[in-house]
Amino acid sequence: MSLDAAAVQQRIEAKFPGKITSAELEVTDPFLVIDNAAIVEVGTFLRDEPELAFDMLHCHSAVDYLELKEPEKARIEVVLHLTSLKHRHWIVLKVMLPRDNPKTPTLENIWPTANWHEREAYDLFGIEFEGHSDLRRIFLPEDWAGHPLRKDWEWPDEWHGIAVKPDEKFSQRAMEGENIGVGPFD
Amino acid sequence: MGLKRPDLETKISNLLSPLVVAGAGGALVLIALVPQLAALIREQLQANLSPTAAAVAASAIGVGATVFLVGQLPVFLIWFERKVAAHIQDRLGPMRVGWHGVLQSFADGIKLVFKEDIIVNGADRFLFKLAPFLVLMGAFSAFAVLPWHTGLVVSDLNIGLLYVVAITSLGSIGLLMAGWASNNKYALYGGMRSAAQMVSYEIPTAIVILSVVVQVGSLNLQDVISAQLGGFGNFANWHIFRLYGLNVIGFVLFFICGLAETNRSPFDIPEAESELVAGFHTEYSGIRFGLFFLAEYGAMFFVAGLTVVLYLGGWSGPFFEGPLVFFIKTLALVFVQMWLRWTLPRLRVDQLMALCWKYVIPFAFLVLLVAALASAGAS
Amino acid sequence: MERLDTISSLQYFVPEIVLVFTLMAVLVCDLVSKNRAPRERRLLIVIPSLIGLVVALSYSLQGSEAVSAGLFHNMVAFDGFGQMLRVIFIVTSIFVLLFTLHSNELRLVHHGELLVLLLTVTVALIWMANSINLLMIYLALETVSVASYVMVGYLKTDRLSNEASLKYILFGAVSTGTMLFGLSLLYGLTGSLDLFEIRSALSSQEVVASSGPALMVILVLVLAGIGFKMATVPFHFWCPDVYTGAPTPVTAFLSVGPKVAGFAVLIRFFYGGLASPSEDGASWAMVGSVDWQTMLMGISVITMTLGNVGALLQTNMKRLLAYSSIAHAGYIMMGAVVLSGEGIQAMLAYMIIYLFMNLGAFLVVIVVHNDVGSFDIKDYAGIWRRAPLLTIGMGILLFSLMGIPPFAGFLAKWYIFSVVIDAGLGWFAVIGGLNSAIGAFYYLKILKTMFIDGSDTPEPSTPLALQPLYAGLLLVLIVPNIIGLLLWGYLDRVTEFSQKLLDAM
Amino acid sequence: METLGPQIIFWAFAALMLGSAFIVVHGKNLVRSAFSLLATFFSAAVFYVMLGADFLAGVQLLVYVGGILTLLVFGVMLTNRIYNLNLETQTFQVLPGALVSLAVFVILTTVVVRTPWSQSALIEDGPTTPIIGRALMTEYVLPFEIASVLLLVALLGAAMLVRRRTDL
Amino acid sequence: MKEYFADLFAAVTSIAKGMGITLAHLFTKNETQQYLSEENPGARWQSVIVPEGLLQDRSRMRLHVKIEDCIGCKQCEKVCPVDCIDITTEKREKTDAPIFAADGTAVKQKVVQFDIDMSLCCYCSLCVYPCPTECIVMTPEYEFAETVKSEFLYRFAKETPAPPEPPKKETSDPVAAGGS
Amino acid sequence: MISLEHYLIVAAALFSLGLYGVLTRKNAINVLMSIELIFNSANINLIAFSRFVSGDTEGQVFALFVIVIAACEAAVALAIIMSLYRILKDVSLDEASVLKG
Amino acid sequence: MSSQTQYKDLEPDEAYAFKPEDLEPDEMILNMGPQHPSTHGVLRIELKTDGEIVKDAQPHIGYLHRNFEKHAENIDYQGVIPFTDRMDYVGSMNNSLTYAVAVEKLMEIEVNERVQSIRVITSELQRIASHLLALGTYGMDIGAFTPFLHSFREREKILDLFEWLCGARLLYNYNWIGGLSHDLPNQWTDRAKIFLDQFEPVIDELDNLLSYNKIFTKRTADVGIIPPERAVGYALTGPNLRGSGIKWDIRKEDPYCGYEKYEFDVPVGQGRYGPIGSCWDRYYVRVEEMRQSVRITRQAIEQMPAEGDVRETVPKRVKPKPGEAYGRTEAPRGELGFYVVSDGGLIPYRVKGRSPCFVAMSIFREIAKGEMIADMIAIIGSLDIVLGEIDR
Repeated sequence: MSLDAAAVQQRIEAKFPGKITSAELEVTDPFLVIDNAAIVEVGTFLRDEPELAFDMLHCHSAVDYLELKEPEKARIEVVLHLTSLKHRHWIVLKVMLPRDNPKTPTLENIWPTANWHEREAYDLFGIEFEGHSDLRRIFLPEDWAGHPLRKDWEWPDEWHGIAVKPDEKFSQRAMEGENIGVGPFD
Repeated sequence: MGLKRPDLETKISNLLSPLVVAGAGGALVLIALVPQLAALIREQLQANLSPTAAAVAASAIGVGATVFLVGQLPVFLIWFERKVAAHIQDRLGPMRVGWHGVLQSFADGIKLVFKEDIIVNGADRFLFKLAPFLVLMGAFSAFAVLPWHTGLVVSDLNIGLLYVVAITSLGSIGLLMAGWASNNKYALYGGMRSAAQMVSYEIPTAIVILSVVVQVGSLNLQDVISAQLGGFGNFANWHIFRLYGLNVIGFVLFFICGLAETNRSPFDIPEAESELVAGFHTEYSGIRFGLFFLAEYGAMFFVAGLTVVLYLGGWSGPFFEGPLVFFIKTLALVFVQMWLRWTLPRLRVDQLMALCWKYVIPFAFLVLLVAALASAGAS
Repeated sequence: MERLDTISSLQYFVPEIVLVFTLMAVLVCDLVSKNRAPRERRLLIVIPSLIGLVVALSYSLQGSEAVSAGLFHNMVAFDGFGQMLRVIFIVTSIFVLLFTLHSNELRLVHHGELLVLLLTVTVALIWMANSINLLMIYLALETVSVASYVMVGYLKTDRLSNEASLKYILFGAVSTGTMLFGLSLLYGLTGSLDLFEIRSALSSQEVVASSGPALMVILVLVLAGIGFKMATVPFHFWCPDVYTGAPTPVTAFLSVGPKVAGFAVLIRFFYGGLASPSEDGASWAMVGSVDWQTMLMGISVITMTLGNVGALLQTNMKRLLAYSSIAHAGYIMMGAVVLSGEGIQAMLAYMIIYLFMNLGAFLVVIVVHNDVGSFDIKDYAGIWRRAPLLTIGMGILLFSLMGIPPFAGFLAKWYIFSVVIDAGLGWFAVIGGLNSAIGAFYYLKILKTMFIDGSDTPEPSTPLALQPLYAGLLLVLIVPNIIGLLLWGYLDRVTEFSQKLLDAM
Repeated sequence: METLGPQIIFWAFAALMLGSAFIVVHGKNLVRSAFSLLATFFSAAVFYVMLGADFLAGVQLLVYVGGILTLLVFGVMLTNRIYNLNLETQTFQVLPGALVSLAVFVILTTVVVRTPWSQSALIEDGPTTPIIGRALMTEYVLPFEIASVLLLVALLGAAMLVRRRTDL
Repeated sequence: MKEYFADLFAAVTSIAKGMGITLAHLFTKNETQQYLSEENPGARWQSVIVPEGLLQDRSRMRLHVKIEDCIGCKQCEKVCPVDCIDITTEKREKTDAPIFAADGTAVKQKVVQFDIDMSLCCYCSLCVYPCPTECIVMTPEYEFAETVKSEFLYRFAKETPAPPEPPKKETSDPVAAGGS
Repeated sequence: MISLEHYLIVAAALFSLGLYGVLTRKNAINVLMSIELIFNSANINLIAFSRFVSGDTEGQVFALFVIVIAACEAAVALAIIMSLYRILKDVSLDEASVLKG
Repeated sequence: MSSQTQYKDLEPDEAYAFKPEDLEPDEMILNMGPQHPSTHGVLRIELKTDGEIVKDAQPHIGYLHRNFEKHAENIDYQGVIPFTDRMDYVGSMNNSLTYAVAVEKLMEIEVNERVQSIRVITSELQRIASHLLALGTYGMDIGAFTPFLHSFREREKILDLFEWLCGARLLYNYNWIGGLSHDLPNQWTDRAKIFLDQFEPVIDELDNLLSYNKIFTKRTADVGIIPPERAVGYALTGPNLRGSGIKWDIRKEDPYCGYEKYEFDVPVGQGRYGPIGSCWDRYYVRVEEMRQSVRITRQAIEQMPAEGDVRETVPKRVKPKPGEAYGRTEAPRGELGFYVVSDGGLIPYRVKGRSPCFVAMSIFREIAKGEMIADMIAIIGSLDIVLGEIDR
């Protein structure tokens, strides 16, 4: 008994009126935008309600909208792709966060898989997940500067003496006579 | 296009490989003729020297010959194992150095000798250097009692089998030492595992050996073989065919214990490369690593040889007898060891112990019990 | 003494065999009952061990009259002395087994193991007390030691217990190693391991002439091992620590079993190997060229003095009892120096009475600890108001330990002092008497704490929790102390048995 | 020649034994102490061989080297974590201890030298295994059985003590 | 007890089965080939599945530029995901003689630099498709290991026409080459 | 010729070294090793006497039992040390000092 | 620009999750990886061990992190495909297919049937190759070296087919947005059929050599058990989820490339040698999947239209209208998804790769506790991770 996005929206509205701030049902992947404060309750409801039973959070992404032209629309979206193995339907939820100091409650108590996904989002976007059990960087070194997937992130010059910025092209360096050797014979 | 083949190496290997093949053939002939040679040498010595000096010289020659043979064997066995492994896996194996790679082990040996000998920081340098020799000593000194033919043994100890069980424990101390001295946790784990494994498998080994000792009534390896001589076709008296077929179980158990004592697959947990990187020799390189290798293959050959002595009649055989028969039987068992290694996965530590305590030891006791009853009934 | 071979020895060996089979049975019971409820499991373990002990006890009480034999090719002796000791060990073991059942200290997780160890120590004590071969002495002594090391360390999460065990094993191993070295030299001197052959070798004139220093060294070395078991000075260091750290039932056992066995070995070794009996068998004369009598006398004096003086300073009950047991070892040793059958009888009597009073005292310690949770003497304050009967019982036990006349302890001391005086060592008895007087101080201190201290606190007192089993045991242990005089009849039996010992030697 | 060989062996192994024993008792590094016990045990085994006790030599190697030493090394390694490599143990009472043991040595040596040991018999060199085996089954059958009880109890006790804390 | 022996039986049979398989393989034909041997001189992999000679038809190994065909459109430079192509062009003077690529396209730009850094190349072959004159191609040549990283800089732009094969740079000295 | 006294003196030296270790070492395992030295010295004595004095294998049998006992004692001692180590995280004898005699 | 160097200097032990001073006396920290023979790449696992028992395990990833997603924000849509190839470098065909499917969904492109069939054939062959690698290395982790080379022998044949098809052996860049880079060569399907015919008995041989081997089952059957509800909670997909007994396969649930046309079964873990969801179950699901892949490939070859232009629907320039799409396929390691956001430009605004291995690795800590060190290897191997995909 699969449900489409509209049906899901209806059920959430019935339970938590006003918590869906907007919804887009006509696009390729219909999505619902949930109020940041209510995401934990909505998530728990979505997982536990037998009709919905979204037991798998199969994708958790974040998108940074810099929106240079309209700064008031600048935001970070957290996008949750939920699937129900039981009913074989799926839904996309979004949470809008401010670009500066984005904070959202953690979902790891609802879907344990969110643990690492949220660490990833923290690492690459700087979103702070409140109540997360182990919010550390996951890919980058602990002391990396900034969050690279932010649109306004800039390369640091170096990291512990290692040049990390994309240098001028290798061919130019080679042309300037630098012997960029590898291996034991240099 | 394409790279030029290295000419000099080709020439050298073309030159040397016939020599090596011929040498191997010559060695086989030599092994076959060893009893006659030994008699000849003994005669000469006794004629020309005082009795004490003759005895000393004879044992020196025996030690020298054994050390030479045992030193060369691993070189051959390593090549042999690589070829067996390769063909089991549908590969070619070493092909470059010499005819079908017969010189590969020599090349590797030369490489190991000239490789930089790295001792890691924080290692206990003295013990680090000592350990390979201890392991090698444990493996090679056992050969002293391995009889090749009547009277053809370096040291004819009357506690031969006890000596064998005792001296192999030197190896486990060496492995522990290597593991500890490396200042590496993986090495430590490897050393610990090997010691635990060797200590627990010494029990069934001793029991199985005891079952043979009970049947023979002697700890001397010569006596063990002479008890198996004669009979139909000169092989019906082999221990493996006796004791109502229960000795087959004993044979299998001893073979299993031998695998475990030499840390061979499927009991190679001390150097389990997928778990412990390389176990106790993780930090070893160069010739010290080579010594571990020599010790492993020496121990393999020795365990196979001991199995032949205990169960397969030593040098006796249906048509021929002598050192060559012994050598070929042993090689066959070594092949089985290799064959097993390239077939089976590795056991886990607790399963290894469970196998020892739940399966091997009860059956070993069964064999011992029956052997004791049978020999009590006979006497 | 008749030398028996293996098969004919077995009939005299029934209690030991019963005990060995019991311990194996308990081990198996423990293993098969792994998954049962704790209570059921405990029954499965305790009942077979009790049955085994009782059967062994009944066999040893029967005794085969008028036989004195060297069993198993002169490995262990079978005689009256040995049978008496058998009874002592088995009775101690039964008491201690019952002590373990309700002690709060033992959490009874590895109860099966504990009982197996207890049974092993019991049977090994019997072997030790009866050994007449150097190899047997050493082997049995080590068996007792190894098992009791583990028993001391039974509380493996408890730091004190572990430390006590470590101390015990290190001291024990060193002193037994030293003893072993001495034994090896003795073997070299005489060429034999058999005590009687050693005696005859030492009696020969040439050895006596030449082996003085060697024998002296040997005796010093050997005394290290025996002294360790008896806890006599200077091998007593472990004693207070181990007694304090070990679980109290184990302490009670250690204070009786190994100590008694140590004295038995002392008698077997010195009387059997280093002295020759007179014609009538009532006294002995030393062989060899070393005056070991003086040596033992010195040890005895120092031991009792140090034990009593040490006990004066203690605030911990177990520690105090440990020092008290050291002092008692000194008293018992007085019987060993007189070189007569009387002396041995007095020792035996002392040991039997000591069994009752010491076990009783430790049982009170267990009972108090179960309720109060402390071994500190301070915490015994006000026991009188909470459990008057228990306090009175403790009073009786302490008076008995002191050696105050109506109680059995007096009897034991009187007997041993009179034997010493008879042997013409009056000054020795005087030292013993002085020591008893010192001892009275600390026993009285405990009594004072129990009766007087804390009685003026206004709080209403709750009665002390006393398990019925322990109450019964306490009764059984106290009664012989009161009716000590009645024991005279039993002491005759002791005399009778020890007469056989004299025959044997 | 006939006497020189044994003498060389004796003195060499006596030196090895005492030297390694000195490292055992006075070494700074605990693991090295444990491993130098190997040399001590090994030279003791050599002595046994020289004394005609070949079976005992085998047992010495088997039990001491294969069992006790392995156990000791295990103990050292388990109680000293590998990243805590500083195994140096402070010694105390070195001087009194040295004096006492020196005194003991002097006394023992004097006694040993002065005492006329009755060197009556020399056993024949030959396999001792059957003799010892027979002795164990006849004269020494009771010690043999007691030893088995001892082994059982030691095994049981050691296993009980080292079992995990969680089950208590 | 039954389980015990069932386990034993399963162990023995399964091990025996496995050993049978390995023994059989000991005597089957080898699947690997000797790299660079007499039987296989070109070091070409002889596939057992793919018919002989067809395997390398579309091989994407080393890049090669037929520089005389290049019209300097920089399509390949733009499409390269790893930026390993570096092209500099100069407008040809009107006065110069008209040049035509092989397919007849007029060459309007003078390619003064056409560098490919093969150490960066990801062998995706995306540069090959947009090339209007098919002058940049991937060859089946795969043995071009070097010991110095700068040797991987392939410079195709030449004042003089480059020799057709091999497309290796003339000099190993990049400074000298850069001067041209 | 190597005589009985040679062996006895070596054994005495070994015994003294063991005693020295027992008296001076703090680490429990080290003390245990010293005790093993004492046992070994006694064994050398026993075997030497067995050959030179008694002329039978009595001493060897004794030595055999000593080896067995030493093994038992080492096992139990190490078990106790391990158990204590879990509590103390250290095996030096000074640490084990709650019980002060 | 030089302002962003404000990294702080870490203490050396800050790189450890477990601190030496917190350890119990028996415990030890064992650092497994990043250079270790069986962490399948540069994975580092910190183990808190008590002897051979693992008390706790903390995986550290990121050693292979290249920030594929940042790359993707700087290259045009087509240029992303070589990067997707490098995510799961042993299943590249499926990666580029997934990305292509996602962008096609965004651009609403329908590819023709021939392209679909070829995509099915290549992705199923890739699945077989990937599983062969997974199973072979798993055998090697457990200690059997021979199955590894036997499975590599078969894998080489598939790689030969792919090289013949598109010129590369590992990183194909074969699936394009809206089509394929090359059509099938002549005889390709015949040769593929030959391969399939000889491959099926090889699976049985592998079973007898490894899967049913007593030692192997003992090593794997009681180890690393993932109960079904945990598997779902951790969003495991692919063989890892099916090993726990849950029938869930994107090819069935959300068919793409015309998978609905083919008949095949979804194998799930049966708990044949131990509890359900053990390492052996996950392993054996892969073996069964190879059989199903052979079946699918056969059908796809049969049903493939003989004619058709594989670049028929390839857009001249890939410039989707603003919007977002999540495309997913069943990759060898589970559900691979790409969440593509377009702002209407020539380069993607955001590409998020949902990698199955990343998710699978996140459950590791939970199932590793209480197992032995040797089991760590078994668990990592049975999760079949590829670090290129975890770290992206």
